[in-house]
Amino acid sequence: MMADLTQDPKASLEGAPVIDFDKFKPSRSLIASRKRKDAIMTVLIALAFVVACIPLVSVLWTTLVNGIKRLNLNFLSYNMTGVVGGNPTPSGGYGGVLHAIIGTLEITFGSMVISIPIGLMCAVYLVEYAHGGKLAQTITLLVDVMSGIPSIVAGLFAFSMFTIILGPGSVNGFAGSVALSLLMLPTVVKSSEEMLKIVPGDLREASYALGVTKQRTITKIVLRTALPGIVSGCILAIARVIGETAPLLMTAGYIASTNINLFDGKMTTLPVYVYQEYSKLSANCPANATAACVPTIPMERSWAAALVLILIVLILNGIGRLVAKVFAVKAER
Amino acid sequence: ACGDNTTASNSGSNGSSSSSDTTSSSTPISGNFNGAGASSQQAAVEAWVAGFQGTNPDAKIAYDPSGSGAGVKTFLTGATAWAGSDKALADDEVDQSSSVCAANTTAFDIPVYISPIAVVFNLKGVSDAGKHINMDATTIAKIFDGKITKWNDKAIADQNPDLKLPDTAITVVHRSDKSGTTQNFVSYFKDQAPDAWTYDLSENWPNSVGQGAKGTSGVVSTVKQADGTIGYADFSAVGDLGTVAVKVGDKYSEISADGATKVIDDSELDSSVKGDNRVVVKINHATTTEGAYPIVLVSYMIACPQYKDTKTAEFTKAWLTYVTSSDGQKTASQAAGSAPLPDSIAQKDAASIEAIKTK
Amino acid sequence: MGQRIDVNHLNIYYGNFLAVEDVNIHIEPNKVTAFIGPSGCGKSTVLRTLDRMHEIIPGAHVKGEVLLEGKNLYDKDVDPVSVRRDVGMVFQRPNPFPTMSIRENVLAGVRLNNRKISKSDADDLVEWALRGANLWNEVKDRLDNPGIGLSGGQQQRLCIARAVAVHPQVLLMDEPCSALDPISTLAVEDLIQELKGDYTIVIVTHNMQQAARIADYTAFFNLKAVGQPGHLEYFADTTTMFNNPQNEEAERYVSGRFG
Amino acid sequence: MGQRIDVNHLNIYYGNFLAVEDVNIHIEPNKVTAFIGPSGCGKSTVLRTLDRMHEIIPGAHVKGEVLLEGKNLYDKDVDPVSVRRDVGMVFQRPNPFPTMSIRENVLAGVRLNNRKISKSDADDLVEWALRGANLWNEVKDRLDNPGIGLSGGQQQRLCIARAVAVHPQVLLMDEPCSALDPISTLAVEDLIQELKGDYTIVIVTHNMQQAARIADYTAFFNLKAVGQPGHLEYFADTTTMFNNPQNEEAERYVSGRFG
Amino acid sequence: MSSQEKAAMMPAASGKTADKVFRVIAYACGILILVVLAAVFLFLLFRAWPLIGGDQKANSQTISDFTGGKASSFWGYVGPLLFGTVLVSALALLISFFVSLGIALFISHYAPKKLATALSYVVDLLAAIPSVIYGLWGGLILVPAIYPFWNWIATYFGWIPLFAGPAASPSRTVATVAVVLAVMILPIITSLSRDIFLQAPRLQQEAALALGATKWEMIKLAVLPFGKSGVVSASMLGLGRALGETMAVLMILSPGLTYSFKLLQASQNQTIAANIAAQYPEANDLGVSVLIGTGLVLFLITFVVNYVARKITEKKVA
Ligand SMILES: Nc1ncnc2c1ncn2[C@@H]1O[C@H](COP(=O)(O)OP(=O)(O)OP(=O)(O)O)[C@@H](O)[C@H]1O
Ligand SMILES: Nc1ncnc2c1ncn2[C@@H]1O[C@H](COP(=O)(O)OP(=O)(O)OP(=O)(O)O)[C@@H](O)[C@H]1O
Ligand SMILES: [Mg+2]
Ligand SMILES: [Mg+2]
Ligand SMILES: O=P([O-])([O-])[O-]
Repeated sequence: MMADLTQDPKASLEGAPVIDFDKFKPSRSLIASRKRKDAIMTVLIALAFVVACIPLVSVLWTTLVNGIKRLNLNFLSYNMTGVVGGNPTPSGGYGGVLHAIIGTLEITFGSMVISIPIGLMCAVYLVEYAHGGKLAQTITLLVDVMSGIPSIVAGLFAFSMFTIILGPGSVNGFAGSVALSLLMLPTVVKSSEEMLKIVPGDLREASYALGVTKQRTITKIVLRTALPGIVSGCILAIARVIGETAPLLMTAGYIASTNINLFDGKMTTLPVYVYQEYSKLSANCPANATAACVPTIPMERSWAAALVLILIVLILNGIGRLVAKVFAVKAER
Repeated sequence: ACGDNTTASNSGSNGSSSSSDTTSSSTPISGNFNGAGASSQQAAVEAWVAGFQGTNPDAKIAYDPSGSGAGVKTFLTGATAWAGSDKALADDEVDQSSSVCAANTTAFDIPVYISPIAVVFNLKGVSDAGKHINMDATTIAKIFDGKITKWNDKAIADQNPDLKLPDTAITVVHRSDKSGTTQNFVSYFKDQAPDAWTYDLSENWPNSVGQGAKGTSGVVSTVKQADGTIGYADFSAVGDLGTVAVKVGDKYSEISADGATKVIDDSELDSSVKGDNRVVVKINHATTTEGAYPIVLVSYMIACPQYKDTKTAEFTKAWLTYVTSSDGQKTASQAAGSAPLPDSIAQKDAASIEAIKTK
Repeated sequence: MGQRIDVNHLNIYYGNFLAVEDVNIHIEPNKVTAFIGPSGCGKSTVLRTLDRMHEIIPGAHVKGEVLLEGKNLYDKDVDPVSVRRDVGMVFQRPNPFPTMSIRENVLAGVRLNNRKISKSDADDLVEWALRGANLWNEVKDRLDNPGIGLSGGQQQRLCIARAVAVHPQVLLMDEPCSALDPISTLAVEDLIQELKGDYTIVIVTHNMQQAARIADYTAFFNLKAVGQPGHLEYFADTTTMFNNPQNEEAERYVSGRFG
Repeated sequence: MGQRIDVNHLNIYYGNFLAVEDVNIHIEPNKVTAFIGPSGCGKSTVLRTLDRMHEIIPGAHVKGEVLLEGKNLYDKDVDPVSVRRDVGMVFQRPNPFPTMSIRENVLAGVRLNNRKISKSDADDLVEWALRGANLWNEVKDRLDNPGIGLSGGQQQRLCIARAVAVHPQVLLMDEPCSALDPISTLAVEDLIQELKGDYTIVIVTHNMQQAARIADYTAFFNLKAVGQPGHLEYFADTTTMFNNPQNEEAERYVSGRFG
Repeated sequence: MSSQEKAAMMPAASGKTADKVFRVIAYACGILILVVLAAVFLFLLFRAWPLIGGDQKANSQTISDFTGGKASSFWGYVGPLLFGTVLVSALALLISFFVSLGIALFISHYAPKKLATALSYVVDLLAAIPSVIYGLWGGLILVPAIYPFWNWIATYFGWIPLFAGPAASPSRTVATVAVVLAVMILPIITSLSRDIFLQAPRLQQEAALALGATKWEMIKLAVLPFGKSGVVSASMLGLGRALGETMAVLMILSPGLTYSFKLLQASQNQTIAANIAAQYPEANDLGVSVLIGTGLVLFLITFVVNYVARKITEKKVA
């Protein structure tokens, strides 16, 4: 049902070449091969998904199955002081992660406080003030580069900085916050930048046209409109660093008891706790020990803490979504 | 503080501290005290802290198992009261310590934790049957140097006439990180099989044979993961893996805490070390004492004879006293499977601890 | 030559939402048929069912028949991909492929169908299509420049050339001029007049004069209220529609525009 | 009451590119002046110089004078922020603030400027502005609903209300109806007719009938070629412009539109 | 009209100062980024200085102590580490790149909407799984599980030098680590690519379909070209993550210090980051300097990789 070869050349086609459309007609085999290719790609793409699911599901499943065993209220409400070998503590548990949860939250909060305002304002600079000048290009480039800084280098940096400035041996939660904020910063800048960019220029103009100053336009219109996106970006940035281990081993150290002072003394975080318990691998039970002594308890604690960490990330995500929803741009038409 | 497990008078259901006469201080210690260092001591220190707090409930003690090197480094900055280390202080570290210890005194180290290092293996039909393999130092050294590659090698088979050894390839598993365990392990070869082991003594594994794994936990889990593996690890981490019985004199000696105590008891102190009050053991790998197990890790605590702060001095003295007491040693052996200090060493330790000035 | 389209009892859904109800329309070959009506009445929606573009929206589906020269497009054995080859479409906003040159843009559809085209055949085809779209003289010297470098009106004509190059029987256009300035609009309108010799053309427009200027037939769609399905209110030849509509709603709409 | 605008020898630049050349125009108070012309001739650009919105674009600047009741807007001591308070602007696409309710949108100009306003004053202002924008009856029961929940035409009128609420002397509109359907367009056109009692209105449109319908004066901008600066070709009262233009280009453009 | 007029005409609080202050803060924060990066570089350089300006004999002593005598110069030490780092990360990227694109396309263009939303959520969540957990999982679950597969590869593809056997058992090898890293960076690349694919202009996609393109052809015509530079930078982010990954490598890889491509054999390569973590706890002052020196090299490498990638994407866009 295709081409008609005998058509009248019309005015505008004067001088146009006469086309034999049969030449361009798809051959039957080509149509079939295109269909086949399409089907193959569909299968491959679905397959990629399935293949990727195997390890990812396995990771989650392993953590869940191994972690659930020791995850209980006692585990969440005690720290590791007074835990000896595989023996139960007086409270009937086997030690817990309270100190690590507190440490994780404080250190992460510390890094948020550092990197979110700076990152956000940097994004404001890039989008609202710089207009792609030389400096802005350099900054954008360096932010990209910064997002590639290995976490261990961030740890080394914070460690070097604190030992150089505060003297050797200074280990505290805040040094950990500094290391983490270095890792968060580029994510915050990039995601905020993206979010600010998609705020329609219309809105800025509408605001300027009402005689509103630039600062108020930015804070009250642009940032407000971008808020849900900025929040999710920040949550993503937090999730990125909350599981960091190596830099915190260097900067915040490990302690069995609860330390609530971010600026003084060592602080345990959940990933470090997971790692420490993994390093113990097993606990000793003396020959005459009762059944209450569990030699495998460190690995069990390790998995349980890993599960707690995932749950915290989950909760954070939930909060982020909630906040984003509350501040979301009101229903579309 | 928040979330502490009530630091009970004893360390669990079958805890042991019958009396606390050994900690002679009449007034209980209070305050916050920090230590850092060898991860090998971690389990023992946790038990000691619990035990110590039984009599000194107001003392808050934190130990960061950051590693011997980091522990000594931190100690030398004055940030910690003591350090745990798998090896004795080096000369320059002794020199540096005078800036941390008061009145130009220098730090000293005393053995507090002795643990046998097991040569663990995983071999179908042998280790899962709960059997040991007998080996002499040369055989072990050759295996770990990649010179013996099959489990049914003649050198092994000759020493184990009762075992049916399979034709499985040997996979050596060693520590990949810098480790005191490694150094203590290979120093056994250097003494007992110098021809088979020609590498320099180091905390890093010297050859590229087999596989490396991070930490004792890494070695143990790697050994567990495949058939035909052999590695070395702290006795407490062995679990249900097979262990090699090591030739001592004419017999093969299975690993045991007592065996480790025996070899230390049979060892001399290194009198050539720099500085005062130091108790450094030269492990006598050549011991022929019946039942002795010669591959041991001796781990030290490092402290100052004088501190700038009296409270720290009081604490350190009481702490070390408790740690080296028979009570403390018993607690550790229950919690960490370590070998109690032989009396000879405990006495030397006590003398050094006595030198800590608290006034 | 253009083909005839017959739409019978067509109900169009977005998920469960019935967007357009019971459309019956007969579109003559080689004529221009315009769809007009207030916003949201379903003009675009109906248009997109004519080449099965509707169903690419998740959940979107239809009930009823669309016959192209008697063959139901929605028969089970019909491949939507081949339908779209026979029925070309031009969109509201010009959408050349930004990574391609002008030449490549024109050839994009053809290359899908036949990968081995000789250079001279391709050159001929590009010239033919661009001449057909009234763009040849403006761009013949810079065929290798990127398509998005053109002005809006030129881009829209490029899109028409791209659609024409696969030699469809029917050409659907959804408000092809609404993003264009008057001069470009004129160029496109002229082009439509010329193209109808070869194609059946259906055009959606919210510009009633445009419909009056270029269409042979006009379909007026309407909807009773927002949220209600749209429907075809009145269909007539263009002169009747604008001068003497036999439908009250249509009259109000058509005259309101000029009011 | 509206204010008079006099533009003298205005050259408008984007960076080094002279976009519009030597504009001289006198805009009468309380009248509607329409800007027409082909795409790219600089209608929007000129319009945006009238409230110093032009200079928001990096590198954009002007040479020449714009006198608002005799006072040059481009004098050194004039704060552009306050100019924009006196000269309101409505854009092509309705752009209510998406995070705000209808009420908040109307009050945005007041609130964003940190001015304190009592609740009852605010209520009065909202009602007054919405009535002025011919929207009050449609939305009075749902003032706390989001502004973007309205239809396109309603949104555009909301934007007009928002502009009116800061009580400007002049109202600039850049193609305010081009994104709207005909019915909404009519509503906005009616509104413009009513507003001119209070404001001086300048409107850009590419729809010549619209200009013919609503404007008192019409300015025809043109450009010689793409890349050349645009200029004001012809300025006249609307009747003259559309029926009897004294300028050849203008005549061609105006009649071409209807051609 | 008077009350409205009043409201409208009330003098506005002058926003000029606020405007200026805000602007200065924004500028300062922008510049701070430069300062921070410079600070990272300088502090690392300062701490690594003994390596450059210090006693070279002590340095080589420290290094040969680190390596059990296998290397004694800094470059002899960093060289193989650098090689290992790049090898492992490049492999990880290679594995995860296509899979990530597949999943991203699956979510953006193939999966039904509900499934896609759920998947997006899961992917975002997976991107946040801490690396220790991947380390635990990799070291304890994957290593024994994957051995038969590697063994099969080594048996049948051993003639390819990369897969030269015998496959190490347990598989604490570069290949296994690359798989784990690939799994780790997969969610990151997926999530960013998905965002970009979702932004691919509908118009062009419809244009392609309207020309009679199949779905895959449509993706090739209108989605992939649009997403190209975004996908490249997503991959670079993934690569950066892989280059710097510490714990997972530390807990899984059996390290070695050779320039070797034998992916299935143990003790061939080590990465800089894992090496720092392995040596740091037991290192003395000079040792720490050496390690920080290697960290500085890693920093410079990630810098260069990102810089180059960035320049490439810039050119493509232009
Ligand atoms: N993707 C979609 N999903 C759900 N509903 C849709 C979608 N697109 C359109 N609709 C609905 O279908 C109806 C018809 O819309 P359509 O876009 O066809 O109208 P139209 O007449 O083309 O309007 P306009 O002149 O604004 O283009 C409207 O109610 C609209 O809300
Ligand atoms: N932001 C900008 N940067 C640089 N040049 C611009 C910018 N905006 C417009 N121009 C140029 O200024 C000239 C006038 O553009 P303007 O948008 O004012 O025209 P217009 O008459 O409003 O056209 P339209 O009818 O398409 O809106 C054009 O040549 C255009 O390319
Ligand atoms: Mg439409
Ligand atoms: Mg304009
Ligand atoms: O205690 P280690 O030195 O063997 O880690």
